Amino acid sequence: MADLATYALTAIGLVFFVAGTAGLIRFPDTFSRLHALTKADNLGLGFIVMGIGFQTERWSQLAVLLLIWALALLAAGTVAQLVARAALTTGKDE
Amino acid sequence: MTANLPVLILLSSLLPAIITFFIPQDGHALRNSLNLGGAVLKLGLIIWMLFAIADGTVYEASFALAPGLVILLRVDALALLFISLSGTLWFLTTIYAIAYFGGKPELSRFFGFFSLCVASTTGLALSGSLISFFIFFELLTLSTWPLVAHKQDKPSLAAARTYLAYALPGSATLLVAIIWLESSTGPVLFTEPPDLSELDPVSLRAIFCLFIIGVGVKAAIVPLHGWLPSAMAAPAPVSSLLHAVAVVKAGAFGVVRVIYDVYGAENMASLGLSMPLAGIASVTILWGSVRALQQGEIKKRLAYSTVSQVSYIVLGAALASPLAMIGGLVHLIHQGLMKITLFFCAGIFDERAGVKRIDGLNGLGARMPWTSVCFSLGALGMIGLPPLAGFVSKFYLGLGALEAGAPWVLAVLAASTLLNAAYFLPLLYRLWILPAAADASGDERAPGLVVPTVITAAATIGVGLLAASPISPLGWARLIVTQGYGP
Amino acid sequence: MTVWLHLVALVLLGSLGGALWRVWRGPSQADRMMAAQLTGTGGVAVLIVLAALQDWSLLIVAVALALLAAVAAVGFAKSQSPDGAGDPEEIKPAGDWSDLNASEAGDG
Amino acid sequence: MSLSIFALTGAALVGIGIYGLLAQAHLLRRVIAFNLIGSGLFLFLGAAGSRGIGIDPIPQALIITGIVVALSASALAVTLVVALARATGRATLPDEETPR
Amino acid sequence: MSAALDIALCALILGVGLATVVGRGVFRAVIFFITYGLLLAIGWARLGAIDVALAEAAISAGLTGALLLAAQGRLRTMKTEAEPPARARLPAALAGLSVACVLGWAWFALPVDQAPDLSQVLPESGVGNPVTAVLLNFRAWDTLLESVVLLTALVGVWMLAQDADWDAALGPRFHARPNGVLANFGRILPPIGLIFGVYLVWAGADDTGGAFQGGTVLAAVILLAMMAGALQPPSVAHPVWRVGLVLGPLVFVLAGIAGALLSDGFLTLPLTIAKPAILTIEAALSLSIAATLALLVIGPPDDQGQDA
Amino acid sequence: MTPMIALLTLPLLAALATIALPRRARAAAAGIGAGATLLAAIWVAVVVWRTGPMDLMLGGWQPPVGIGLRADGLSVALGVMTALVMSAAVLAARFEHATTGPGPRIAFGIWPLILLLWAALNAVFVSRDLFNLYVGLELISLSAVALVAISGKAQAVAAGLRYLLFALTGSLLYLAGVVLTYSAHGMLDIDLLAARTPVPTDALALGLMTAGLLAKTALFPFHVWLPPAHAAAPAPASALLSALVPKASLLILVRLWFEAMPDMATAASLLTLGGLGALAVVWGGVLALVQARLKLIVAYSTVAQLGYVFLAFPLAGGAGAAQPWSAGAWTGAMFQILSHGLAKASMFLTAGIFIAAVGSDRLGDLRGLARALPMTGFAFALSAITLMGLPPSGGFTAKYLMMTSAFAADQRGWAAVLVGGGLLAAAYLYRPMAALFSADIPAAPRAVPRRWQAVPLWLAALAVGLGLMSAAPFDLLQIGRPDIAAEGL
Repeated sequence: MADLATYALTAIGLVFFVAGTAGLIRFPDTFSRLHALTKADNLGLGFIVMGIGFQTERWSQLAVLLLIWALALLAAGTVAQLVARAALTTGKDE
Repeated sequence: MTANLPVLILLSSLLPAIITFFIPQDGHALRNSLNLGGAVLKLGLIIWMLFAIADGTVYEASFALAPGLVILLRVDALALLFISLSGTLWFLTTIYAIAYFGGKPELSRFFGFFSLCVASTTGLALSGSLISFFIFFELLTLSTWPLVAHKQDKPSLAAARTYLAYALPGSATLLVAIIWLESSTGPVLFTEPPDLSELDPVSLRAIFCLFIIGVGVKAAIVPLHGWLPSAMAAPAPVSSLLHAVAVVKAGAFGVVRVIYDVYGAENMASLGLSMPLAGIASVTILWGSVRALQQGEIKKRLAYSTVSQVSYIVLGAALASPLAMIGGLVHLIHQGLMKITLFFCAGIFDERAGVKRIDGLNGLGARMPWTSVCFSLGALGMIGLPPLAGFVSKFYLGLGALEAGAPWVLAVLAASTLLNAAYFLPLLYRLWILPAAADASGDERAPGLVVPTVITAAATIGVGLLAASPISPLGWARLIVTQGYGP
Repeated sequence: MTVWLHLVALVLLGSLGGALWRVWRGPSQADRMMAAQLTGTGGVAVLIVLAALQDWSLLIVAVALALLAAVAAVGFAKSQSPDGAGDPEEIKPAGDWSDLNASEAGDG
Repeated sequence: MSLSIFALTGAALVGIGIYGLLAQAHLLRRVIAFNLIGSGLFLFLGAAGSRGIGIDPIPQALIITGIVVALSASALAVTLVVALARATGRATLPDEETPR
Repeated sequence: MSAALDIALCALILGVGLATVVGRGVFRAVIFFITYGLLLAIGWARLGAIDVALAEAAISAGLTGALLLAAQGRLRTMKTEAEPPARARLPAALAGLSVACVLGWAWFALPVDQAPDLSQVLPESGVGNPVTAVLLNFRAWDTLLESVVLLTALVGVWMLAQDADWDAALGPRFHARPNGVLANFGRILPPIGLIFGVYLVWAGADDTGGAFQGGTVLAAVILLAMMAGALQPPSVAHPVWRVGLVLGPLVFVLAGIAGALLSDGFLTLPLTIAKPAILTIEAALSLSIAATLALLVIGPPDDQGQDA
Repeated sequence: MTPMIALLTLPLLAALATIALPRRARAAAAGIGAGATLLAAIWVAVVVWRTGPMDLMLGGWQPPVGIGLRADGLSVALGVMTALVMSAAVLAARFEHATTGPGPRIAFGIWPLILLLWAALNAVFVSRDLFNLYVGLELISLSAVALVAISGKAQAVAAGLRYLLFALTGSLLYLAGVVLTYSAHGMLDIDLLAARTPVPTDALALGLMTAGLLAKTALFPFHVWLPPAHAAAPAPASALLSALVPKASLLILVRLWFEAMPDMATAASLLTLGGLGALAVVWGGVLALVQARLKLIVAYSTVAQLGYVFLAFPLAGGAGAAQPWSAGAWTGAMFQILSHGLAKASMFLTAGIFIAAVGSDRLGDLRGLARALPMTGFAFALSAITLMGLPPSGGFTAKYLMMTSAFAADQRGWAAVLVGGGLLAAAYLYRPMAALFSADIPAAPRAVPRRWQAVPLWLAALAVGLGLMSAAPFDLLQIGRPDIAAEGL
């Protein structure tokens, strides 16, 4: 049962990751790429975390997994904001 | 005491040298008494040792710097000969120099290096091994350089640079020779001739060449003499010291040491080194005289004369026969006395009459009789007029040449005598015969300058007149040769 | 399960590679920075998978990565501000450059 | 097998770093190249240290020390680059410095 | 499968490494280098060297990126002349290739594993984590010197300040929009990071972690707080910070001397007190490492833009 | 054991104190630390002299688990030389600061950097662990780079950066060798490694470490960083950089080739090292000859002077180690390290005094300065004598020993290098000497306190004294030297 959940959840996670990457590669401009990416990879990481969560041996490990996700979300949100703003002020590579 | 005496003799000039550096410029009394005191002390020690050596005491002191690098101070008869000369002339030159410089600047520096120079010469004389000889040889270079440069004007600095440019490669060559030799024979002590059988004749000849080049720079053997005439830019006391006692004599002394205490007369002959060196010495004798003829400046003429005269010593050593060697050794002393007299006089002419060039000497004999008489004595001695000092040397050299089977040397001696006369007699002619110029001036109210000059001039007569006495330089040279080397 | 997790990790690495392609291409600095950020998240994911595969203590590495994931981007944002020390939010997005100095002077 | 992969990767990273060091003139890139070389060496050492039955902790300790040392040197280097750029307007060193 | 994973990982590492050194663009190289550190951390994880992975992750994610990006930004604002193109590519490539080949040969020429057997001595070290045992006990002298290396680099960095700026606060004057995203982030994250860093130090004795890893995380947190404007960087003259910088090495040296006085020799830790002693040293060390690393990245005092 | 701990920790503690203490106490702390470390260095030397090499197993762990330190004759000789130079530099820096007022930044930084450098040098001198040596080398490099750049001038920053690049390259090459060595043997201790059977990778490891150390030692052709770096630093720092810093990497080279891996030394490799040394002597000398600034002349002279030391490799390394002359060649090279250290430090400190007096070190500006600063001029001349290798200085003893070995080993080419190098040194040092001692009256030089002038004079006198009293240092250097060949002298 737990293994099954892991298979499923990690698979979904992978889909999000791959989709996010595809968006990162395919989308035409910086902001749409940003958009695709933040959404996709945070969800992807979430599903991976949940999937692996079913494999944990101790509660503490699960807690750590959730902490990781929370931290990643916090970072991703902040970074997306900041980089997007920065992108407005600077142009292309010099 | 037997170990301490050589060290004491060394210290008698080394300590004053070091202390003098720290005496302020206006500390005349302290500086003068220190230097004179050192000189007197050294003379006293030398006299003491003279008597003790005659009793057969051996003086030896050594201390190791590193394995194989041992400073050995040892008094033998040859060392004593040289040391007596340098001790006596140091004393006289100090008196002369104090009078000469009066209140000129940088006196502490001058007298410091002056004493250091004498200390090096003393150490050189006392050295009992090749490596200690080298160390003092090099110290001598270093301590004379500031003396040559002392005036710090353009010619002096140029002369000092030339001096180093000759002396440093020279001593480097000497060092190579020493190390090459010692790498096969072990440390060379002058008391026991090294065993040269380890080395093949080609190497031995090569090493000998290096030795002669090394010491020959200081002995001003042609073509290594270039520094000496330009070094006359130095103050008169320095020139006196350089030409009579310290540098050129160190070189000549080195030649004697190498030939008699390292190679030995027999090896010289068997390796075929004797005649080539005698040939070079002869060339130097003639070349120096010819060049002296062409000089219009008194000191320059004297300088070339030194080039020529010092090679008498080399010639005597190179011929390697006992009589020639006596001639060479005695010339070591005699030339010193004569040449210092001449340079003292040249200094007095310059200081008291402002005369630097030969044409300024006209008629000075009447105005400056003492100096002129001394100068004449020195010049006649150089020419070899009996019974003055130079005659004795030339006489023995000639006999030695015959003994060594090299009669051609007589021709060299004759030619050299003629040339000597040719470049000295015109000076005497000017001094005594030609009338003085209208604006000529000059006086001798400088006892500090004149008295030492008179003493050395008197000595040139004395050593000639008393040549037969056992304590004369000639007697001493005889003793050295018969004791140490001769048949 | 082990094989699957290996596969997951492989795919995640592949996706990382895609993100790296964007880092290479750019074209804007923000693009590169953002793509690097994605590799960070992907790396955290890989580490989580590896933790299940190898050793649960690897989670602590993932925590460290997740915790510090934003530092580089914050540094980037700072370096993009005119004085290298500001905050992109201090500048009005549509604002023109002339009032930049004024806004900074107020904060300085 | 796996260890060899990592060791060879380490060796290749050293090579890549050397290329960067020689080919790139910009000093920041050279600093990065230094770090590549260092990390390549560490990877090699780490792989070598994992060959035994257990993992040898000594290489790990050495590597941690090495990483921190490399970071210190990089920080100093980067600050020097900034200082150089401030003073001369360049982030490269002239090819042959002829000091006067 | 496992090998495939390793090959893929190593391919990525190599690709990223290559991308940092080829092509134009300093910024791109810097960004690639940041991701390089991340991949390398995964590589260390694959090798089972968790402590190294942790150190690598913390340093590359937390410090190197900020350091290089800030420097790159400074160079840009100073209008440094354009990056020259790569030169002598072929010789450089050949040199790199040959070195790589030689090292590759060396790998296969190595004799079988010769690692010393530590199983006898590990129990005497007082800690359960073998890496910590090596760092803080067996090779404590290395570690002590290393903490001094950090301090030296910091003093060196400070020496690059301009004289006029010397009394100013270290680094640029960071500011952020009050209650903006950055400011908030700078308030939320540091407490978590603080706890995590302290945990790493404490857990390092028996588990993954240690003074360097903990110190690095703390440093990154301090750096973040400074960049977010939550914590003002001190000036050089700040006494508390200066004492903090030297505290770790000082405690270390004093503990070493105490070992010489009270026990068998310099840096000797008797088994009975080894663990508390190590923890004490680690605590002080991580504090100093955190302060030093953070200030290293912040840079010398720089009275913003006076010169730009 | 206690004196060794003191030697290692005192400079470290003093450095920490100078960082942590408030402004007023810093210089005092540095002074006290320097004095205490000097005493500790002498203490260690005395103990080693009396009782032989001293071992210190850190933490009580024997290698290969722990790190072993050993103070042998060479370590303590270098330790004492370093202590003397360091103390002189600290004094000179204090006097200089009292005269010139260096500004708060340098007044803060110079003390910890000097003391950290000192601590690192001491650590390297006694370490027997290859990786520990790496950390020590890095500590030396970083503090040295900081000292180069401390003046803040553009040229100094560029020189520091160039130096750092070379130093890092060297460190990495060395590290590569260490990595290979550990991978092959699982140990890093020099003595343990010496007992191991060589494996194929050892040659590569030794080659890499050697290349790295050569870059750090600035051996030709890796010397380009050294002159600008040493010339850019403030004088007391230059003294340390030139006199001490290259000696650390040189010492490790000596340890590697003579102690850790003597079997790996092939004739060709030894010849290469000696040949590079010879080229360094010539090239450094020639470049010193054409410089217009005193500090650059002195810095290029460092390149040349370090070259001599490498002549010991073909003379005493590899198969030559068993020969009777190897002791002479090896000891001569170590004498060169010691006497060059003292003389070169003295020379840079005199340069600092000249700069303080006239604000420049161009030869044209130094004309006639010896009249205004006779003590300093004399100090310069004395150290010049040592560098030229003229008797009775330490430099002469060094050259004499090496030259004797060269002839004994029938490798006379090296003797030619020694002689030619000495003459070149005379030539390039003559120019500053001639300028200093010329009759020109310098334009109102600033007064320099006599106590400051005395500092380089003492160092120069020590360099000469090393030649006059070379018997004791000679014996000291033999203590703990592996495989002492029968005294071949």
